[in-house]
Amino acid sequence: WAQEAKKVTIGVSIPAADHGWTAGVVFHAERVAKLLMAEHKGLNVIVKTSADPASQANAVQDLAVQGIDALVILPTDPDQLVSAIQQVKDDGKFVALVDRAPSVNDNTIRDLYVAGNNPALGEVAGQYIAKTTPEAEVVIIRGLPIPIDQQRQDGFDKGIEGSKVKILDRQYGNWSRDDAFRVMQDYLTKYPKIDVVWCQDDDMAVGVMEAISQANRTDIKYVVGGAGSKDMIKKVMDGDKMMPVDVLYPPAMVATAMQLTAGGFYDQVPVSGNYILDATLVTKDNAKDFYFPDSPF
Amino acid sequence: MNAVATDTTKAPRTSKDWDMAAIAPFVALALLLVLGYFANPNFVSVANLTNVITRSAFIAIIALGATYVISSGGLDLSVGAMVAFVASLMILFMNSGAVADPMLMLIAAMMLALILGAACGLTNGLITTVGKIEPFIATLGMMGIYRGLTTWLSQGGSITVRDRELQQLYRPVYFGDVFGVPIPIIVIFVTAALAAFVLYRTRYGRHVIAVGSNEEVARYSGISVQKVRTIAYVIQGLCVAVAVIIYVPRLGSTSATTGILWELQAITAVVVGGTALRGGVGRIWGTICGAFILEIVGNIMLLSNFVSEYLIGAIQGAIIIIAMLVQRTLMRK
Amino acid sequence: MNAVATDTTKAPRTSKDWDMAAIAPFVALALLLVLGYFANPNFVSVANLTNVITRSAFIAIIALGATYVISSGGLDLSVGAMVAFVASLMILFMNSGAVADPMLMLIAAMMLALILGAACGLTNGLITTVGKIEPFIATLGMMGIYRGLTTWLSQGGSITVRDRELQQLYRPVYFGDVFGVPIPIIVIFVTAALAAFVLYRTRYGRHVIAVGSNEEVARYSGISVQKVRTIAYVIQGLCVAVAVIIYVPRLGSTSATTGILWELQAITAVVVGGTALRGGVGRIWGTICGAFILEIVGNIMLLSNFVSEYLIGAIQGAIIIIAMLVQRTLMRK
Amino acid sequence: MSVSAPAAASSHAIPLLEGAGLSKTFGIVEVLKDIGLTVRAGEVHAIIGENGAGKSTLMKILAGNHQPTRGELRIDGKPVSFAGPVDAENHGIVLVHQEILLAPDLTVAQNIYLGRELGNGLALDDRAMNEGAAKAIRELGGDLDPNAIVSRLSIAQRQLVQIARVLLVPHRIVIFDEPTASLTPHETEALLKVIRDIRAKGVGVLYISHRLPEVKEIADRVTVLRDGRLVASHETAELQPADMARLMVGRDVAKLYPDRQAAAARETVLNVENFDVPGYAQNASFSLRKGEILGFAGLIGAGRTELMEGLVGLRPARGKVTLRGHSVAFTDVHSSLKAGVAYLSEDRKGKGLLLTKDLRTNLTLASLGKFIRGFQIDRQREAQALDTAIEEFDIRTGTKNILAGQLSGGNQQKLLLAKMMLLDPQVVIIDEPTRGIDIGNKEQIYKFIAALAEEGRSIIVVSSEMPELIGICDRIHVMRAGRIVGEVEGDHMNENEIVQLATGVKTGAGEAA
Ligand SMILES: Nc1ncnc2c1ncn2[C@@H]1O[C@H](COP(=O)(O)OP(=O)(O)OP(=O)(O)O)[C@@H](O)[C@H]1O
Ligand SMILES: Nc1ncnc2c1ncn2[C@@H]1O[C@H](COP(=O)(O)OP(=O)(O)OP(=O)(O)O)[C@@H](O)[C@H]1O
Ligand SMILES: [Mg+2]
Ligand SMILES: [Mg+2]
Repeated sequence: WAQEAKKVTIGVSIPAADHGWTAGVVFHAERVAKLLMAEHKGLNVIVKTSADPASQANAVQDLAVQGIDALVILPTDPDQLVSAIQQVKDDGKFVALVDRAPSVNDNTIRDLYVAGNNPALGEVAGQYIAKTTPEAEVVIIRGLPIPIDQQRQDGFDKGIEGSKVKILDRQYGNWSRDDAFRVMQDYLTKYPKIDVVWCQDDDMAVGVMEAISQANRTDIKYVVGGAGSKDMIKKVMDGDKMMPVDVLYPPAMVATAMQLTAGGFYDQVPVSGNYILDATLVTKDNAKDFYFPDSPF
Repeated sequence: MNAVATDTTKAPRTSKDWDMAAIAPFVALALLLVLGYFANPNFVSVANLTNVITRSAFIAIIALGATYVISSGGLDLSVGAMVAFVASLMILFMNSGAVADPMLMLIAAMMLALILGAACGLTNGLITTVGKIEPFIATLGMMGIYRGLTTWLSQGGSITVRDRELQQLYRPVYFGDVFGVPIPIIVIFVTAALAAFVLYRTRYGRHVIAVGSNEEVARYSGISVQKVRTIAYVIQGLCVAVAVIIYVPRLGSTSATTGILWELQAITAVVVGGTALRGGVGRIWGTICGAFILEIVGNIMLLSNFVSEYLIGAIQGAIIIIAMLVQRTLMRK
Repeated sequence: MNAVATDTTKAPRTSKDWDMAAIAPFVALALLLVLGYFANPNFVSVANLTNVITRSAFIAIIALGATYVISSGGLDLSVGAMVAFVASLMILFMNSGAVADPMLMLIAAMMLALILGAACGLTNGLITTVGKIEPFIATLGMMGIYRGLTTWLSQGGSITVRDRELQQLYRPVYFGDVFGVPIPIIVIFVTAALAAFVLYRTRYGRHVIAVGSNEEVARYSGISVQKVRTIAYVIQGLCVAVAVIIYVPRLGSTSATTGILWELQAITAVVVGGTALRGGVGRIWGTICGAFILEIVGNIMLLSNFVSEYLIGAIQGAIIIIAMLVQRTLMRK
Repeated sequence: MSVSAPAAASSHAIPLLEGAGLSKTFGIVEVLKDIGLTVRAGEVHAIIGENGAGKSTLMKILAGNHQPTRGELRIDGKPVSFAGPVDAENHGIVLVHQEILLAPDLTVAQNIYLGRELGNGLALDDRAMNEGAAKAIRELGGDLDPNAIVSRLSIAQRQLVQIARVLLVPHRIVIFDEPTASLTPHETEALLKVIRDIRAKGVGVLYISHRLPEVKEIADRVTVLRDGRLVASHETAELQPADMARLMVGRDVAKLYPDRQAAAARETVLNVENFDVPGYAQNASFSLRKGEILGFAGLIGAGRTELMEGLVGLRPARGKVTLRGHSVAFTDVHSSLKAGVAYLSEDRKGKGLLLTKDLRTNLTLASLGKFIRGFQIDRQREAQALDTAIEEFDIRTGTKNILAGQLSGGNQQKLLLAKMMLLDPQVVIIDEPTRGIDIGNKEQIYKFIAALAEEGRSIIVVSSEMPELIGICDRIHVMRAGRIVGEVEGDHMNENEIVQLATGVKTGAGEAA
């Protein structure tokens, strides 16, 4: 039990809560930080959020200055943070990388990789659409022009490969409800017939649904979102026709990484390698398993 | 005799010149409408134009306030964050269930929004006038504060109107119409008419222009420069509140990202409308026109099929610059 | 007429008065250092302070250019987008393999960055001066253009230096040091010294201040206002390029979101440093101090563990306002 | 209107500069009509005329600031046209503007050398420029720190800087547009000496002033403009100031100052005791009676302006002020105006008028309350007020749709006067009421001030022109270095007495207080 009092500091660097999903990340990181510290006496977990890659690089530096033993990082943009992470790793600290992988993602830069699967998020949505409505005409609302968005797009294209699903348009909605509302309104003006909307994020789905309901258009069969916000999961659970499924991309993955990291220090289990979480398709049947009513997301 | 700080060369020759300046934004708008028609004939459909004008309401109404602040010689960069802050508090109040009757609750919430907007505006005003901090920095700081408080209130997530009934009752404020004219459009024009009346017809409006054109002259004429400027910020706050009141029923929710960059859009609308950033000139109808132009540019981009989605931002930027060049050319005639 | 001596007992105050204004930002910085010490003793460690100053390099260097633009009476909101644009092109060039030898390639890439920066600055300058569009709007439009082009270049993703060897060769430009002083810090001070020399000691610098102080007077004095302003924008572009040159080795990659809001930070640094936004005053060392203040505020927030991260933005905003109030109070003495 | 032929050429040499058939139209208003004018080497040629006669416009044409609508310029007999002021300077023609054109954020030396900085190689030689500037100012009788920031200088000091700046340009012709309007006698004297010096070097000088004795003293020839036409041109020797006045105004200006009976001992309206404006005026005590005109004399920097600004709440101040028996402490102009105390700034462009707004807006700015009906400003009543003011104050302008900044200097002063009188104040403080005003208008303004006093209002006149104070005031306080050092009344109201008090040669009763 001597190890229980062992002093360990884990730094957690995550994106600022600037939209629903990242808010979920922050929520889970904070929640688990408290849990872990209560569980292990000597453990100190410092959670820091940053708005963009440059300031996240700063935050990583600042965490290093405080003397951490391990870094758990969910990078805003992995390629831009490689150097900063590398420095920590080179100092001999334990590094757990969450969610977003840089182009070079091997043992030289991290010990542990816990990942959601961005390409899979797109792919699962694509496959679902291809299977349910094989000849659908689809409009897409993208996020912001950053790599994870691109990965989801590529995944989606892969998912519909070989089907007759036709992509009418793809525009940026900036992961914002208001922008998604605006883009959807214009899609509705532009295309007299739309079968399916894929907006790869549940926040944007809110704006999309309002725009559709305002236009009283009946041609749209359904909307596919992503990430698994409580509101959308609820809709799926309730059997909302417009929102038959959601693709999971749980913000709780950061918590998993933190638990694994702490486990490495206290439980003497060697922790390393890849833990890829599924991009589970949430349907009416399994929705209740993913419904957390008190999460902010 | 002291003309050290004044520059009269760029002053318009006679009042005639101003007319051209006032018309220029409308000409730019007309050109844009033509352009839109060629990009996609759907563009000129009533449905589309109604959509576009309706959703320009937020920026248009906020920009009306910005016209006051700017023509009095100030600047407010915090309005976008203020929208998020006021909207969050308003929804939290609606969720609190403090008033049982939905209708009364709605009215109380709107009142609250107006009071909060005025209070935020007052804070901005006092910091720049009494605190004597450059408006740019003062309101940038306040932007951080309002945005930070909103993030904290929402715990980074979103704040949603919980009561379904209340939401249904409130919805028509954005989605409803009167004789086919959507309510937000009515709100735009009523607010603008009021703003134009106050700016052009009342003593306070005259004082705003005086303070913006030469603070010292205003002071020597017995005008309280600080009071006039502070009130301009309060008006800006009230306009933000009005925008919030029609914003909240649209999605029934807000988040920490609500209103990001709206301040830049509002200022752009004001300048595109012909109000000079150095103060002393205010064009209410130009501002409204500027807000329409901004929204229409985005709309045309989306409706046209020529532009890669990656380049939309670039084309929007280019169109704004071209619109300003058209204005300048017209004004030099 | 009677010849009598002018009463000079109350000779006007001289440049001495300005000293307080020049010192104020440094006082604010000192107070902040003390505050930082209490927040976390690690704060004053050499390692931490070196880190902080090193990473303030981007904003500091960009803000030097902004000092020129602002004191000449302009404004540039496009610098953040310009960083992304120039950096993207620079990396694309490095990835093109146009030059075989890594060292030569590196030098060529840096040259290219400088040329691109100057060209972007020139574009901004010409649009505001020859096109006679308000700098606020003109550079907001250019911001959209640069950012849009970057999105297009990166096809919505990020652009990364592919050649590992080149990346390793380049790394020391950000991470290396000379006698223990990190290279970015050296770059800050060399650039600032150069900027100070040009602004305070050369004819061009004098003309920048004159143009910002009173355009008409400058014109009457035979100074080409447009040329002076345009060159100021070119200097801003060059500063952006220098910032890019030390930015790229740090992360080895850029994306369309690189440099978002840096323009506001640069302008804040300039104003916190004591340069007035109306033009006519330029404080190079104050600007550097302002950039340090901004970075240190963020650093203290991160190091102290009292503040909920939701509130960081709010506290930062509040600290900037307080810093400005401290300055104003000092200056009124 | 008799147009006498230009004075017989005393020199047969080709004139340095010649303007022939010069006309200028702004919009639809023709402000100069067919002017022919010559400047010879080594002469001072004065241009006089009423406010708005077109003097400044003519000078701006000669110096390349304006293009003539018609007509031709010739230098050494050869036709030229100037692309701009710098082009004219390259031809050796320099202009001291009526308005002050300096960069407020630069120092004295930096302004003087702006656009032609001295330097060795890359770096500027600030030492040489500071020395050069100090020397140039000294030659003009001033004493200024070359490192002083211009925005902190008084108007007179700025005027000196502006003159020094122009004289440093290599020149063949120097045009002075009312250079002495804001200068004190001492500096005026020094300037006139400088002008004589450059004349002796063969430079041609064009000189504009409303101070006719000064014109008589310095000019070799005098040309008179009226309503944009050249009405006369004479050798100075042929004219007395009274003749000049007649030619300018078109009638005799026999008596400049109105007759006034000495006001009987009436009740005190305003009483000021131990009033301090920190940094500018100390321990000022004086009182003002109903219907009285009280003068304030002093040298530049004596602190008169600041004392008055402190009084009406424009500057932080302390002391005991009683208005009609009630103790008052004004913290802003609003409260002083409400109490019926109005102050007219000496700085009409910087503090008096909104130069980029029209006449109507300017006229009613301080008294908008009177034009409110319901919630609205009654524009019709505003327009009527403007018509009345134009008539009553004889504001000369081609069109009412002009911006205040486009009025001639003197007409701006009249507009400012009209603006403040709309407030119907009981106590009127007028700072430099006739700075830059032509003689005919001066007469009107004096009459007007006297009439105000007659109506029972009390008036304070701050002025640097002693004859004016002596001509219209009942009593004069003299200030020196921020203190009231004496009071002159009745027979003691003469220049000698005032100057002695102002310079500290003699100390008066006030000092004892
Ligand atoms: N830019 C302009 N636009 C329109 N009218 C103008 C302009 N500049 C001058 N004027 C008009 O031209 C006339 C002559 O003005 P000018 O300044 O030449 O008079 P002045 O003789 O110098 O008078 P003062 O003695 O008051 O200085 C005035 O009626 C004035 O209003
Ligand atoms: N903006 C300013 N900042 C600092 N000092 C000033 C400023 N303006 C004027 N002063 C100084 O205040 C003093 C008094 O000013 P001023 O010359 O206006 O006095 P005055 O008695 O009104 O004289 P006059 O009316 O003849 O100009 C002078 O020493 C002047 O230099
Ligand atoms: Mg004149
Ligand atoms: Mg004075």
